[in-house]
Amino acid sequence: MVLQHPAPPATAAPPTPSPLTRRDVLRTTLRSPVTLRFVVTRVLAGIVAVWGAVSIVFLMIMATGNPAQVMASEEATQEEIDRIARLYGFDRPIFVQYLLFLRNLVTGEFPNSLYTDEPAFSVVLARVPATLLLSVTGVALGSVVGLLVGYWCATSRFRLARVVPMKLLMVLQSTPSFLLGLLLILFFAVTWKLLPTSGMGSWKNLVMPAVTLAAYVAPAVARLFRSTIREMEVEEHVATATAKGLRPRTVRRRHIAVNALGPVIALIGMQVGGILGGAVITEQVFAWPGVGQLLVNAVNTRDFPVALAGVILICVGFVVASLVVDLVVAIINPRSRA
Amino acid sequence: GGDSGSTGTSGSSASSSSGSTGTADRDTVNIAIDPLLTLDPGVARGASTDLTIMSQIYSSLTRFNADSELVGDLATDWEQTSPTEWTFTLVEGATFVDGAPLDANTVVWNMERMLDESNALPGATGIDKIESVTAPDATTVVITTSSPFVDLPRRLSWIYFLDPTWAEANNPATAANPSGVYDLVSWSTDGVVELVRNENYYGEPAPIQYANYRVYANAATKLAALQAGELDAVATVAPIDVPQLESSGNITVIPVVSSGHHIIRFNLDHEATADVRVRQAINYAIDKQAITESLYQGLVEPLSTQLMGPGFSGYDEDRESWPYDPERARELLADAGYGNGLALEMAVPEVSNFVSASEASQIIAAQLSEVGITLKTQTIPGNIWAEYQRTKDTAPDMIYQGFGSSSISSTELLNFVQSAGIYTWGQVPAALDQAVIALQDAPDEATQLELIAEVTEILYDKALAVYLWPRPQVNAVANGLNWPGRADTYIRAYEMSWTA
Amino acid sequence: MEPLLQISGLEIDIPTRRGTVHAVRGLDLDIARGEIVGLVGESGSGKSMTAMAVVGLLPPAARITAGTISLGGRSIIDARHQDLQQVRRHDVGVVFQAPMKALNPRMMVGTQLREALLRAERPNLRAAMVRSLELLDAVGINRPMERLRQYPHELSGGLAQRVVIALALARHPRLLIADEPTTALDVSVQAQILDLLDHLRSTLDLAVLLVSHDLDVIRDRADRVNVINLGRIVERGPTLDVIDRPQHEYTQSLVAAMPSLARRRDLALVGLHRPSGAAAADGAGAGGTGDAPVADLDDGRPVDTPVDQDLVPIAEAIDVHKAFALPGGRLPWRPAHRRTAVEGVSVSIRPGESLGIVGESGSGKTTLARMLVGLAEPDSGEIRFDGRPVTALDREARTTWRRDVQFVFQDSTSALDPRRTVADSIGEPMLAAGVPATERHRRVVELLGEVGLAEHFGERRPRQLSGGQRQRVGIARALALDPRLIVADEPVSALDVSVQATVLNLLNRLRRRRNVAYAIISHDLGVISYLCTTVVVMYQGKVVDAGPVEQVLTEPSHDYTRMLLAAVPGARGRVAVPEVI
Amino acid sequence: MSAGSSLKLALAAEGGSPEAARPGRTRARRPWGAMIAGAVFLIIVLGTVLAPLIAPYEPNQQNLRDMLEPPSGTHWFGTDVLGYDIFTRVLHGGGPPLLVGVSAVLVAMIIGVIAGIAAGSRGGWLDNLLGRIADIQMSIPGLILALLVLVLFGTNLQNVIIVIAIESWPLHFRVVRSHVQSVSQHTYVEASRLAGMGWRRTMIRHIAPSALPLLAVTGTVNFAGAVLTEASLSYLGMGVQPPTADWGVMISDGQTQLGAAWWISVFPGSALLALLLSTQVIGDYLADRFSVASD
Ligand SMILES: Nc1ncnc2c1ncn2[C@@H]1O[C@H](COP(=O)(O)OP(=O)(O)OP(=O)(O)O)[C@@H](O)[C@H]1O
Ligand SMILES: Nc1ncnc2c1ncn2[C@@H]1O[C@H](COP(=O)(O)OP(=O)(O)OP(=O)(O)O)[C@@H](O)[C@H]1O
Ligand SMILES: [Mg+2]
Ligand SMILES: [Mg+2]
Repeated sequence: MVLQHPAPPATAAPPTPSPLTRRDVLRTTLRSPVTLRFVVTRVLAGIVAVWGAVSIVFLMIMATGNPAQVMASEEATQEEIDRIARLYGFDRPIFVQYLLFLRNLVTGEFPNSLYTDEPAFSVVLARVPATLLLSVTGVALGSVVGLLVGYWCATSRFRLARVVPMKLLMVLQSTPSFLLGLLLILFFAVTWKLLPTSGMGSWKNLVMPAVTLAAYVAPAVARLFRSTIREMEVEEHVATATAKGLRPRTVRRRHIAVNALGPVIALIGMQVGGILGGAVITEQVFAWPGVGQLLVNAVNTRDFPVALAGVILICVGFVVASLVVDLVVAIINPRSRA
Repeated sequence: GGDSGSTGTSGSSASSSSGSTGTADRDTVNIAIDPLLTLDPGVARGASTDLTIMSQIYSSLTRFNADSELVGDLATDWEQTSPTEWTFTLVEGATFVDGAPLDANTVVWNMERMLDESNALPGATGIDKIESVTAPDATTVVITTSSPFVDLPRRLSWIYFLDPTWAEANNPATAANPSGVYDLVSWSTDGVVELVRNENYYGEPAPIQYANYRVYANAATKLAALQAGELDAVATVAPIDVPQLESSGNITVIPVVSSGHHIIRFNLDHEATADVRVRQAINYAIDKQAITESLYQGLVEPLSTQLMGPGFSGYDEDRESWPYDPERARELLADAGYGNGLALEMAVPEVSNFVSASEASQIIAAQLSEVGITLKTQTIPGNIWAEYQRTKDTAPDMIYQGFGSSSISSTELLNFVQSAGIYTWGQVPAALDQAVIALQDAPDEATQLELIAEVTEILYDKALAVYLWPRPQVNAVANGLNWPGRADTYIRAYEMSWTA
Repeated sequence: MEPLLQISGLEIDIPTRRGTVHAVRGLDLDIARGEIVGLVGESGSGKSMTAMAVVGLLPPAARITAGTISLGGRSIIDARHQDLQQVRRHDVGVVFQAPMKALNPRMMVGTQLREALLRAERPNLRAAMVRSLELLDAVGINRPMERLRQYPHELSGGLAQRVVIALALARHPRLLIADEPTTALDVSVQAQILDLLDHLRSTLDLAVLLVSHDLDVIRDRADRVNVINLGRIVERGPTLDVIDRPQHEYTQSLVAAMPSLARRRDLALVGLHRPSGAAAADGAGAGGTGDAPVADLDDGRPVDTPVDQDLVPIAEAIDVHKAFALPGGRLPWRPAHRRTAVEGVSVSIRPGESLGIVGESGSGKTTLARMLVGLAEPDSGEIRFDGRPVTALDREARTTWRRDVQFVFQDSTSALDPRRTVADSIGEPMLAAGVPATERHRRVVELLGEVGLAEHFGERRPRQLSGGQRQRVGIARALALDPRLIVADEPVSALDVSVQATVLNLLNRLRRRRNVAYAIISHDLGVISYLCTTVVVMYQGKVVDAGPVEQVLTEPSHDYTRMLLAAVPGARGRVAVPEVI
Repeated sequence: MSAGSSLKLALAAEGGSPEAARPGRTRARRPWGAMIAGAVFLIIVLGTVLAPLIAPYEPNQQNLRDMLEPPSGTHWFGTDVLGYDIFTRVLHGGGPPLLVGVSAVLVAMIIGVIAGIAAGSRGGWLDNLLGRIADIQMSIPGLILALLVLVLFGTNLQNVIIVIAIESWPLHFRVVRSHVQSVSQHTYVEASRLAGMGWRRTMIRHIAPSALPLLAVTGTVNFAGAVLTEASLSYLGMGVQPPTADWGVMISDGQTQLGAAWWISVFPGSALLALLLSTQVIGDYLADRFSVASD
C-alpha cells in the first residue's frame, strides 16, 4: 500500500471560548438561508418564465384573431378593418410582429392600450391594488383558517373534533366558487341584508369575495398541514425535544408544526400566484374590478398590450411569490438550500 | 394622456355608497351597465355601454329622445339646403365644464378628427359620405356630402364632441371635459362611473343630481344587487326572471317595445343554407309563438317578415309573421334532397342584451329536430361571436343575431345585407346587392321607401333570415323611479326621475 | 441507599399485525445516585424499550402491561402529563440511539441547545451561548462556535452524537439514560465522553444507565452490570464479577465473543451459543430476534499469508482530495468557505489484502470509502480499478467494476428500501446481473444463513428488523455477487459481540477461501486487528500512519495513533488518556 | 376563482417523508369514510353510465308547458326554464365532468410523472429545461390560457380536456421531481445503483412505489381541480355546449333563479359536491394505504 503526505496532527486549538462579541452572538444566531447563486438562478429562471409566458400569450392572441376586427365598430367595412390593421401593423406576418413586440419590450416602448391609448402597464397597475387587496385577504384568511383547522385536526384528542372541521372544509372546497359566491350573496346580501352584494368600497364589500377565495385556499392548506404534521410527529427529533422537558405544546408547535410548514408554504405560494390572475370568476360574481376581469376582457377584445402587460405583471407576481416561498422553505428545511 | 382624477378603481365615498337602499336617497340613481371600453367618442361602440355614458357627458348635434323622435341637442334646427348639403344651426353660449366654448368650430374640428383616415377611428363608420364640414359663423355648421345623404341628421345623433384645446393636452379615452347634461366624477371600465349634474348645461337639467353606473359582468349578481336595493335600474332583465322580481314587492318591471330585432341569419356560402328551400323550411319549422309565450313570458310577439321595426322608415304594418308549418318544412327539405336529415351549426352570443338567447336557440334546435334538422348551437362570448360573424372562413351556417340601428335608420340597417358587407351573408342575390347600394345614395325619402320595400321583399322571398322577435327589452327599476325606457339600448340617467 | 430509579416486573408488549411482540418481560433494574449501571445484551433484547419506558417515550403502539417504574420515589407509569414533563425537565437526560435523526433538521445546533437550557441559565442570548459553548466543549467538539450555526445534516455521525449528549446534559439531570451513546465515536472521543460522565458522576452525583453492546466500555465504566436477554435480566452484579467470571451461559458466550485488542489474533472468536429454549420464548414468529443458531463456525485462525506486493491493486486512490462547502458567510453573496474532508490521500487494496481504515470521527473515512466505490467523485486525484482510472472505464468495464467492488453502508437503516423485503434487497445485485430467479432465491437463502439469519427473515421488511439484523442484511447484499473487494463502512458497529463474531468469522473465511479483499472502516481497533493485514490511520483528512497492522498497532509512529491506542476501552489504567485534541 | 389554479397546488413533496411511519393510534379500524366515499363515487359513476336506462325522461326533452316546476312526484328534482327534467339531467350531466376529470388527470399525470422522473433523476440541462417549461406554464393564468386555446381550437370537450391537462401537468411534475430528488439522496437508492441497477430499474423498484401515496393525493386534487375547471369553463360559456347535460352548465343556467327556482342549480351542485368530496376522501385513504406504514 502507498502512503503519502504523513503530516503531524495539528496542535489543537484552545477550546476555551474567548469572550463573545455582539457580532459573534449574531453570527451564530442568524444564518442567511440562501446563497447568491440561489438568488441569481431564481431571478434568471423568473425572467425566462416571464418571457415564455408573454411569448405564448402574444402569439396565441395574435393567432386567435385580428385585433383590428374587434377594434372596428360593428358597422365597419372590410376596408376600414384593413386600414386599422395597417395602422397598427396587424397585417404583417405574425412572427415579424412578435419580433417587433420583443424589441419594443426590451427598449421599453411597450405599446399603449388599443382602446384607451393609455400605457398598458398603467391600465393594469390601476387594478393591482384591488387584486392585491382581494387575493391577499382571501389567501391570508384561507391560510390562517386552513392552518388552524389542520393543526387542530392533527392534534386534537377527540375523534369527532379531528374529523368534522376537515370534512366541512372539504365540502367548501367541492363547491364551485360561483355557486358558493352566489349563495353567499343570496343569504348575506339579499335575504339578511348584512353585507353589500358586490362592488368595491368599504371592508364590508371585501368580506364575501375574500371568504369565497378563502374557501378555496383553506381546505387544501388544512389537509396538507394535517398530514405533514402527522408524518412529522413520529420523527425521532420530536422525542428528543420531549425528552428535553419542553412542554408538549411547545414541542407540538416548535418541533412539529413549524417543521411541517414547508410544503404548506409552497402550496400557499402557488395559490397566491394562481389567484393573482385566476380569480376571474370571483371577481365577476362580486363585480370586483380586479386584474383577472381586466385580463379576460382584454383578451376578448384583443387589446393585446393590456393583456400582455397583465400577463407580465402576473408572471412577475408569481415569480416573486415562488421566490418568497423558496426562501421560507429554505428556512424551514435547511437541506433544500442551494 | 392618462389624466388622473377621472380614472380610479375605487368607488368614491362621496356619493351614496353601495349598501344604502336606493329609496332613501332621492338625489342619486344607481344603474347597472355592461363593462366599458373607452371614453373616446371616436372609439366608442355599443349604445348600452360606452355611448350611454358619452351621450350624457357630451353633446351631439342631434339625438333621439325617449320616444325615439329625432330632436336637436346642440343643433336647434337643420335643413337640407341642397341634395348634398345640410345646414345646422346651433344653440348659443354652449360651453364645456371648464368654460371652453362649444360652438360651430368645435363641431368642425370634431368632424374632421372623425373623418381623418389616419386616425382610423371606428366611430367614423357610417358618416364617410361626408365631404366637408365648415363653420360660416359660430352657430352655423354646413356639411356637404359626396352623394345625397337623407339620413345624415339621424347618423349624427351619436357623433359626440370633444373640446379641441383640452383634447390636445389630455387623453380623451380616459378622461373627459364634459359639456353634456352630466359631468364626470370618476370612471372605470369595470368598476363604477360616477356622474354629477352639469349645472351649466345649455339644455334641460337632469332631474337626478347623481348617477352612478355600476358595471356588472354577472347577471345573477346584478339581480341580487337590484333586490338588495343597491341598484335602482337594470335594463334588459330576462323575462323568465320577471315573476321572481315582481314577487319581491319593491321592484317594478317595465316591458318596452324595442327597435332592435333578433333574427337568425344564414350563411349563403355554405352548401345547404345556399338552398332557398332549406332556408324556407327552417322558417316554417320554428314555432316562434311557443317560444315568446313561454320563455319570454308573452312580453314580446313574433316579428313580421321585415328587418325594421316600427319607427323605421319603410316599416310595413301589414306584413305578417312567417307561419309555423312543420309539414311544409319537411316537404321543402325533402324537395331539396335533405329528406334524410341535415346537420347545421349556429353561433349564439352570450351577451347580456341577448336575453335568454341560449335557451331560445335550444328550443329552436328542438323544433328543427322535429323536421329532421340537427342544429348544433354554440353559445360563445360576445366578442368571439362578433368575430365569427365577420370572419368568412370560420362563420357557421347560421348566426343568431341582433339587428338594429342606433340612428333608427333603415338605410343603415339594410346596408349590412349585402355580399360585400362585413357580415357573412355570403353571396346574396344580385338584385338585393343592387337595391341596398342604391338605397345608400337615395336622393329623397320617396326613393328610399321604394328601395326599402324592394329589399324587404327580396329578403322575404329568398328567406334570407328567420325573423324571430323584437329584442326583449324588459327593464326593472326600484319602486318610485320613473323610467319609461327606450326602444334602443341607451340607459340614460337624465331620462329618469324619482316620484316625489 | 434508596435507589434513584427502580424498575420492577416491567412488561412491554407491542401489538403488530402478525401478533404481539413481547419486547420486555418482567424486567427488574435499579440505579442508585451517582452510580453507572450497564445494560448489555443482544440486539433486539429490549434495551431501548426499557430506557424509553423510563422517560415515558415508548412508541405509540407499545403498551406497558405490568410492572412499576419509580424515579426518586415517584411512579412514572401512571404519572400525569405535567409530572412526567417535570421529570424530563429536571431529573432525566436522554441520549437516543440514532443521533442523526435525534436532532431537529430545521434548527441550528445552537438553537436546539439554547432551548434545552434551564430558563435560569439563559437570561439572554449571550449567556445562553456561553453555556452552549461550554457544553459543546465538554463533549469534545472542536470549533464549537462554528458548530453552533450548523444544521444537523452538516454534521458527521460522531459530531451529531456528541451534540445529543450535550443536549442531555444541559439541564444537569440526576439520571442520564444513554442508549449506545458512543457507537458513532472513535475510541479517543469515546473515552473523552465516558470520562466526562465519570467526572459528572463523581462531582454531581449523576447516575447513568449505560446501554451498550460493547463489553469493554461497560467493563471500564460501569459499577454494576445487567445482562439482558430476550427482555429479561439474566445476570447482574458488579461489573468485574460478571464479565470476568460470567455465571450465566448467555453471558459466557457474550464474553467469549469479544474481539479485543488485548486478545487479538490469538484465538478464534467464538460464535454465540444460544441458551436452550430461548427461541421458543419469543412467541411463535411474532417478531423477536429470531437469529438462526450459528451453524458453521470458522476455525477462527486469522489469515496471515503475506500479500503479494506486485499484484495490480483492485482499487486504488491516488492523491485524492474532497472538500465540502461550509455554511456561507454572513451575506448571501459572500463565497462559501470549504471544509476539506479528504486531503491528498492515497491508498490501495490488492487481491487478498485487507485494509483497515481507522481515525477520528469526521476525519474523512466515509468520504474516502465513497470515492473508492464511485459514490462520490474526488475534486482532484484519481480512483483506479484494476489499474485503470475509473473515469476512463468503458461500459463493460464499468459493469465489472460495479460487480467486483461492493459497499457496505455505515447507516444500514437507510441503505434498505423500506418498501422492499429483505430477500428483495439482497437479491437486487443478482437481479441486476441477470441471475435467474430460482438461482437467486437459493443464493439469498444461503446468504441469510451465512450472516446468521433464518430463512423466514427474507420476507420481512427493514422496519421489522433490529439494528443488528439490518446491518447483516447489508453485508449479505454486498456478498451476493462474490465480489473481489468489499468496502465496508463500520460493518459491525451495531452488532452485539456475539453476532459480530459470526460476521467477522464469515469475512475472514471468505478471504481465506476466495481471496476476497477488504477495506474496512471501524473505530473498533479489535475488529481491525482481527480482520486486517494493513491499516491506515486518518486524521483531519490525511493519512498520518500506515503499515502492517501489527506494526501500526504495536509501534505507532504518530502521536494520534498512540493516543488512539491509549484510549481503547479495556486498556484503562494502562495509558493515561491525553487531553482533548 | 381559479379552479384552474387549484391544480397548481404543488403539494410539494419536499419535507414530508413518505416512509415515515404513522402513529399507531388508530389501529386497523375499518375505513368507513373511504367505504362510504367509494360507494358514493360508484353510485355517481353508475348513475352516469346507466343514465339512459334509469332516467325517467329524455335529457333533451323540452316541455315548455312545465317550466320551472318545483320538485314533485312527476319531476323529482323539478324542471328548469326549458322544462327539462332536472333529475334526468343530473343523471346525464355527470358525463362531461367525469370524462374531463378522468382523461385530463390521466394525460396530466402521464406527462407530469414522466417529465418529473426525467428531471429529478437526470438533473442538469434537462431538469432546467423542464423546470422552466413548467414555470412558464404555471405563470400563465389558467383561465387566460383556456380562453385562448378554446378560441383558437374551438370549444369542445376534447379541447377542454387538453387545456386542463396542459394546465395541470406541472402539479405532478413538481411533486414527482422533488420526490425523486429527495428519494435519490437516500442511501438505498445509492445502494441500488451500486448493485448495478440501471437508473430506469432503480426508478421502478425504489422510487416509483414510494411516489404512489403522493400521486394518490395529487391525482385526486387534480381530479377535483379539473372537474371544477370544467364547471367554471361551462359557467363562462366556454365549456360544454347546451343542450348537452352538464352539471356546470346546469348550475350556471339556474344562477339567476337561485332565490326562486333553487332546484335548478342546487341539485347539480350537490351532485358535483358529492363527486368531489368522495374522490378526495378516497384519495386520502389511498395515500394512507400506499404509505409504507400500512403493512
Ligand atoms: N415499532 C416496533 N414495532 C414492532 N416491534 C418493535 C418495534 N420497536 C421495537 N420492536 C421490537 O422490540 C424488541 C426490543 O427492541 P429494542 O429496541 O428495545 O432492542 P434493543 O435491545 O435496544 O436492540 P438494539 O441493540 O438493536 O438497539 C425487538 O425485538 C424489536 O424487534
Ligand atoms: N454532505 C456534506 N456536506 C458538508 N460536509 C460534509 C458532508 N459530508 C461530510 N462532510 C464533512 O466532511 C468531514 C468528513 O466526513 P466523513 O463522513 O468522511 O467522516 P468519517 O470519518 O466517516 O466520520 P464518522 O466516523 O463520524 O462517520 C466531516 O467534517 C463532515 O462534517
Ligand atoms: Mg436499541
Ligand atoms: Mg463515517
